[in-house]
Amino acid sequence: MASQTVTKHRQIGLTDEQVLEMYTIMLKARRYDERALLIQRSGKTAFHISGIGQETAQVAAAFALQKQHDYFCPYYRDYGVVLSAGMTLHELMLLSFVKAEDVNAGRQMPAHFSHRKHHIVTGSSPVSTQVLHAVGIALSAVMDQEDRVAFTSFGEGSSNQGDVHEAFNFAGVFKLPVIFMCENNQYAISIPAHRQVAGRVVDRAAGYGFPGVRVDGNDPLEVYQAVKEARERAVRGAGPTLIEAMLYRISPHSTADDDMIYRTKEEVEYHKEQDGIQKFRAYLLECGVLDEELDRSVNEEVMRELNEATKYADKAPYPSPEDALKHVYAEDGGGI
Amino acid sequence: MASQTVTKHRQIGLTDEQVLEMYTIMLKARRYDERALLIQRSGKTAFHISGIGQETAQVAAAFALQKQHDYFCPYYRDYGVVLSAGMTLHELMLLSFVKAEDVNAGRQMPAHFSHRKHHIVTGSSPVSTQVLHAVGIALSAVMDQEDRVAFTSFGEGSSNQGDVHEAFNFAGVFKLPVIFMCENNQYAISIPAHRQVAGRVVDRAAGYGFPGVRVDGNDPLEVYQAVKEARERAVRGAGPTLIEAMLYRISPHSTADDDMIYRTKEEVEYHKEQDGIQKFRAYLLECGVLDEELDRSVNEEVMRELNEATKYADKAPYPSPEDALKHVYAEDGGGI
Amino acid sequence: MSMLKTGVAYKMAIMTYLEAIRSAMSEEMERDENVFVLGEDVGKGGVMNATKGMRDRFGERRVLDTPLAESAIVGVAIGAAMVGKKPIAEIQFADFIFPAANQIISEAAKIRYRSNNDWQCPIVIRAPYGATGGGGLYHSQCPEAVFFGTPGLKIVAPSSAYDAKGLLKAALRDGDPVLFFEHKKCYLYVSDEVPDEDYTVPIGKAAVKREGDDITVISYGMTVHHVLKAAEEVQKEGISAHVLDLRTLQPLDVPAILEAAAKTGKVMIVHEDNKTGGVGAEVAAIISEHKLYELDVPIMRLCAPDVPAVGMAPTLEKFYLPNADKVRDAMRLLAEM
Amino acid sequence: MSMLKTGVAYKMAIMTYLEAIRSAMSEEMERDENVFVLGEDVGKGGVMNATKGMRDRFGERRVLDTPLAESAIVGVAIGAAMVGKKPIAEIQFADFIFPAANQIISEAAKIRYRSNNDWQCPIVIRAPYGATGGGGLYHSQCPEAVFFGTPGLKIVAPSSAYDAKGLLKAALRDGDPVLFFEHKKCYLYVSDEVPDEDYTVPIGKAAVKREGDDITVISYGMTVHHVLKAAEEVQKEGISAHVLDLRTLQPLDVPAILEAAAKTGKVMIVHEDNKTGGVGAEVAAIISEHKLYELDVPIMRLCAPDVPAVGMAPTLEKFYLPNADKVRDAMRLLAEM
Ligand SMILES: Cc1ncc(C[n+]2csc(CCOP(=O)(O)OP(=O)(O)O)c2C)c(N)n1
Ligand SMILES: Cc1ncc(C[n+]2csc(CCOP(=O)(O)OP(=O)(O)O)c2C)c(N)n1
Ligand SMILES: [Mg+2]
Ligand SMILES: [Mg+2]
Repeated sequence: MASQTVTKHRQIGLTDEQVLEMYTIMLKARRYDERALLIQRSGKTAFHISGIGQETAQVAAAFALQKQHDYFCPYYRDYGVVLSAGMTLHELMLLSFVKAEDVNAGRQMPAHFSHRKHHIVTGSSPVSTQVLHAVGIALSAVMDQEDRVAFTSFGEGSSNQGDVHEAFNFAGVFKLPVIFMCENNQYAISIPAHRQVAGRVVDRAAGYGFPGVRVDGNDPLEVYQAVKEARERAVRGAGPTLIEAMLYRISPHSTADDDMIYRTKEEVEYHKEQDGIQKFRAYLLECGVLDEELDRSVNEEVMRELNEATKYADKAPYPSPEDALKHVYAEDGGGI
Repeated sequence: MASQTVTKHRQIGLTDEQVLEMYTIMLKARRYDERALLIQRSGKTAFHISGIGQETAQVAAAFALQKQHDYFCPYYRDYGVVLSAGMTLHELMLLSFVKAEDVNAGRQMPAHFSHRKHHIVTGSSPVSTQVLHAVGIALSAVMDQEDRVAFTSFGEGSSNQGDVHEAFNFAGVFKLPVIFMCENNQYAISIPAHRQVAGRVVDRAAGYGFPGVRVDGNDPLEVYQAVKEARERAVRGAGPTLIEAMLYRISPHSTADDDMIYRTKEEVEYHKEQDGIQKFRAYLLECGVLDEELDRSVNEEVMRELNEATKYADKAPYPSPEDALKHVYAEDGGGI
Repeated sequence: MSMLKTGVAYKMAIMTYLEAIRSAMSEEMERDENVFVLGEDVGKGGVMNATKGMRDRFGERRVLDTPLAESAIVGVAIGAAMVGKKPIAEIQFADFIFPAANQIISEAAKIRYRSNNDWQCPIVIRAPYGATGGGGLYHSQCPEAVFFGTPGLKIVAPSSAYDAKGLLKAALRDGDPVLFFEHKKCYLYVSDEVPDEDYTVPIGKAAVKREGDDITVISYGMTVHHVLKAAEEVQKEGISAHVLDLRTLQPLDVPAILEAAAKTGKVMIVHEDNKTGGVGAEVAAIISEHKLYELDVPIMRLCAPDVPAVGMAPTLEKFYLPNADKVRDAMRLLAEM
Repeated sequence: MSMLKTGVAYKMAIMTYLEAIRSAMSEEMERDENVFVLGEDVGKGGVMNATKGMRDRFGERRVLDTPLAESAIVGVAIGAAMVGKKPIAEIQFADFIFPAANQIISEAAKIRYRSNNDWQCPIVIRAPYGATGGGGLYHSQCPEAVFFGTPGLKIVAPSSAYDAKGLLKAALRDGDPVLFFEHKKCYLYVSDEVPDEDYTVPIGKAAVKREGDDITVISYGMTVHHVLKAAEEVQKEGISAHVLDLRTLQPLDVPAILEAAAKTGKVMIVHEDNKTGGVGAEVAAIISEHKLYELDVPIMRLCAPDVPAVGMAPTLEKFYLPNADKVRDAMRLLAEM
């Protein structure tokens, strides 16, 4: 499948199978995203928040980590992260449709991920709280002398919350195995990054005595390599790393937002052309990991899975009303 | 009074009268501090928190600012700041004794400064909240196109609160006329700075796109110059500056603390020898601003003032009990 | 449209609760140049459209887009307020007010008291709260009880456009920090007559929304509308409900509460916030302290159940939220007791 | 010392409330290696000496000095708890808990519920609260009402050494977040018998501290001692007071409250927190909902006045705080009603 010369992905330790899987998951994330929007528009779901334009960085980061071993504290656009960590389109669709079988049993908005089996930590809406949770998870890894890391991501707007600073400092003082990834998609709702962030997010790491790395978020191999190195640093006790992935939020903030109030179509179109998935596809074609036929079948398989997931979730029942009363506290008091 | 050659303080724009006044206020702060400790030990007051070792930086910083024009958001050790800004020993003693005539009318602990006339903003115990207030005051100066700055100080431990980060970023985005001064006295209660602060406080400024300057806090001329430059930057619209003044907390954290649990007598003794006031005295003697006789009379005058203040505050009445009910809200609803 | 009030003809216009809020802000900004709004995305109009068009009118300094940091929004507002500004700090959703809890509780609420009146902190914090449908756990909360009982704060929660405008103006002329809770469901669902002329609604005064003799229902915010609707329904069955809208949660209008309770001796309190520790508890406690002998039956509370917040699925949402049907059933029960 | 209890002889020792807390932590750390303490200055023993000697015994990893940042202390504890640790997050003074409000209210309280039991958050947050004399506005607060009424949290506030130890152990074996309020005045002022053997006091159960027939007084924390002292005094005048210590504030022990209230029909609630919106409001509301017909007189509340917090000057402090004399006078009033 691969070309004769040593490809870039092999040089950084990724097999052909892995890059193909990465590509497949990027597609899943993209197709899921497009579908979720349609479903929302049709009135069947209440809300969608899109990750389009960020899938490459998300999938690449997650592939540099160890599934069901490392912990993931993603944020709400991280479809690429959670799909890489082990969630299925089936599960994402149940989450979108807020049905009883959803991990959250229909309690939370779409994009509020949780999956304990896959080490995906339950998320909330108030931004950046998860950044401290990741630090706590990293602390527990050190206490138990386990070689796991905690990965957390957040937007550049959210990087301004006090919790992020407190997390950086805490992790820096104890040299904890945590990877902070800022997905800098240029906007926090309507506010462009330069009106939101003084200086550069990546430069903040130095103030806490750990490295900050800025990467092209549309280049999955660059992201992968940065996260992989960060993971290596983390497990050898050298402490946290901050990665700032430069991206662009292609969609409006959410289905409740009209982005044409604060940016132009041209600007968005320009960035659409930089699409990381298309670039990655071209790369894979070029180095022979992918050909048109394989691409077609990969795409078909993704669509099949998506269609099934959609159909199932659409028909699945809502939670029963009284379920609202369940699980405020442990049923048996916890008893640990 | 001055020597023939151009002295260092004149070079940076301080007159002989000013440096003498600075020296006098440093002495006031020191003598107040020593007295307040004695009074607490005698059982007449409940609490004292000391600024010994930090007076030089405090007084120097305040002298680079404009009284009753710029705003001061000090922290609890800033006797040197508030005395320079216009508070008297009389007022500080009333605050120590929590008497009815105290600005806070005996409501707050000692060292919780407030003096609207002198633009000293009311402070509380939860650390670092004042850092955001300073940013808000700076914002109002910009809105009103007034050439005033807001000055705020905080300990290196307190620099880790989320509010400090949010303040840095907010001030950085809008290039606000605010001066952040971290009084790094090496300890936050029992925790040494290296266990408290990842990296260096001063390096954090770069992450917000504004300058950070580390100064020897025991050198008032160096501090003065840094704050003066920061003020100039601020009023010409170039934004905030972070100054980290390197100091040492000579006293235990407060009268409730036993520092010998976590540091040695030798360490403290070593730093006592670096005393900034003594160094400044030597400098003033050397350049002829001060001589032994003048020094004696300055000291006597400080003691006279202090004795009177102590006597007065000791005898002054406590607030009457029902005063506890006053000023929860504006009496007339505010009507602004 | 016009109506006669204390002998003067006022010109009135029907407007939404949301428009009322916007017009209160705009008029106060015209009136007092120290008034300004700051918050996330307020420049584009805010995610609720509360500040729509205001940046064009007042400029981006007075309709200030802030970084995404609630403690900063409130803390900066406090600083500005202390030196003479009159900031309106917008919290995008009330669910996101908690990062600012320290600035609100430790600072805003205590500045006047701790300095013995040397300083004051006249900020207004606007926080859209409550469920609109499809908001899930974190875009639907009613956090008023967290701040209720913090002396030094005033808390307002209007149910009508008239009150929203009048109370927001009063808040902006008040010398103390006011938490202004705007029910998101009211924004577009509620419209009523609002005078063209300048007016205020005093903070601390409840309003009788309906006179009645059989039962007394006390509420605030969106549930006032459920109560009024239910009152209409039970009226047909011969049950006459007296309805009091608290409007201000802190300070509570104790005389109005006691009067309303004593009027019928049968009291029900309705709010969307969960029951335990809600504002209704204090209302019940006040009544049982001062009007026990005038109570004919136990004080009832109809509130959301004691679970963290409303679920996203429609089934969960319906189960959780008070509505006119639930209120009506409870009214019948109360009347029959 | 030994005493007979359900037929078994327990060895008992007199210890202070503070020692009881320390021994509960130490024993649980021996018992379960996942238990650890984190907070500001806990290594040296904490500013209250609650963790004194524990770093020497358990090492600095399990008695972890953190940076000065409460949101981090709680947020990090939450993260660790979610993956199997059992953190005890110490807040140096309860007055400084507010920077962590978002992590407590938005996260800890909602983790189990929002994930439909997929995740849990078994942290214990210890917060020394209340006035000791000379603490002023910010070293004396009672912030329990801020968190009360947030479903998903449990809140404990013991008054005796026995309860402090037993409840802290129960909290450390609980599957949910527990806010553990330790009254600072109790630390050294209160000593009582504590078994040498392992025991727990169940969360959610109040305790009758004194049987009586004329009046019922419900309280928690330090004021329980004022109430008991006043009860002794009025006993001499022939007034027999029934005293209930809530011990757990959330969930409240509703059956115990109702039983105590019904026993005498004359109820007074006493707490150090200010009156409006305090826990006492909910207790009064519960009684007036379920036992109205058994009440002979209005429910009384004796609490601190509605001002931001206690003043530093001794005159202000004395005026503000409930004490045995004030309780005694109120008891007489209630008995005579
Ligand atoms: C504490 C808090 N405040 C406000 C919000 C509302 N909000 C949701 S997303 C968002 C913008 C986030 O921007 P950024 O961090 O850049 O992430 P992006 O959405 O661009 O991926 C805001 C303001 C929130 N969820 N939480
Ligand atoms: C939010 C908050 N948490 C904890 C405290 C308790 N406390 C008071 S001073 C202090 C240490 C402060 O250290 P640093 O900032 O270095 O200032 P320093 O006392 O050394 O001048 C602590 C933990 C507090 N006042 N506020
Ligand atoms: Mg963004
Ligand atoms: Mg320090």
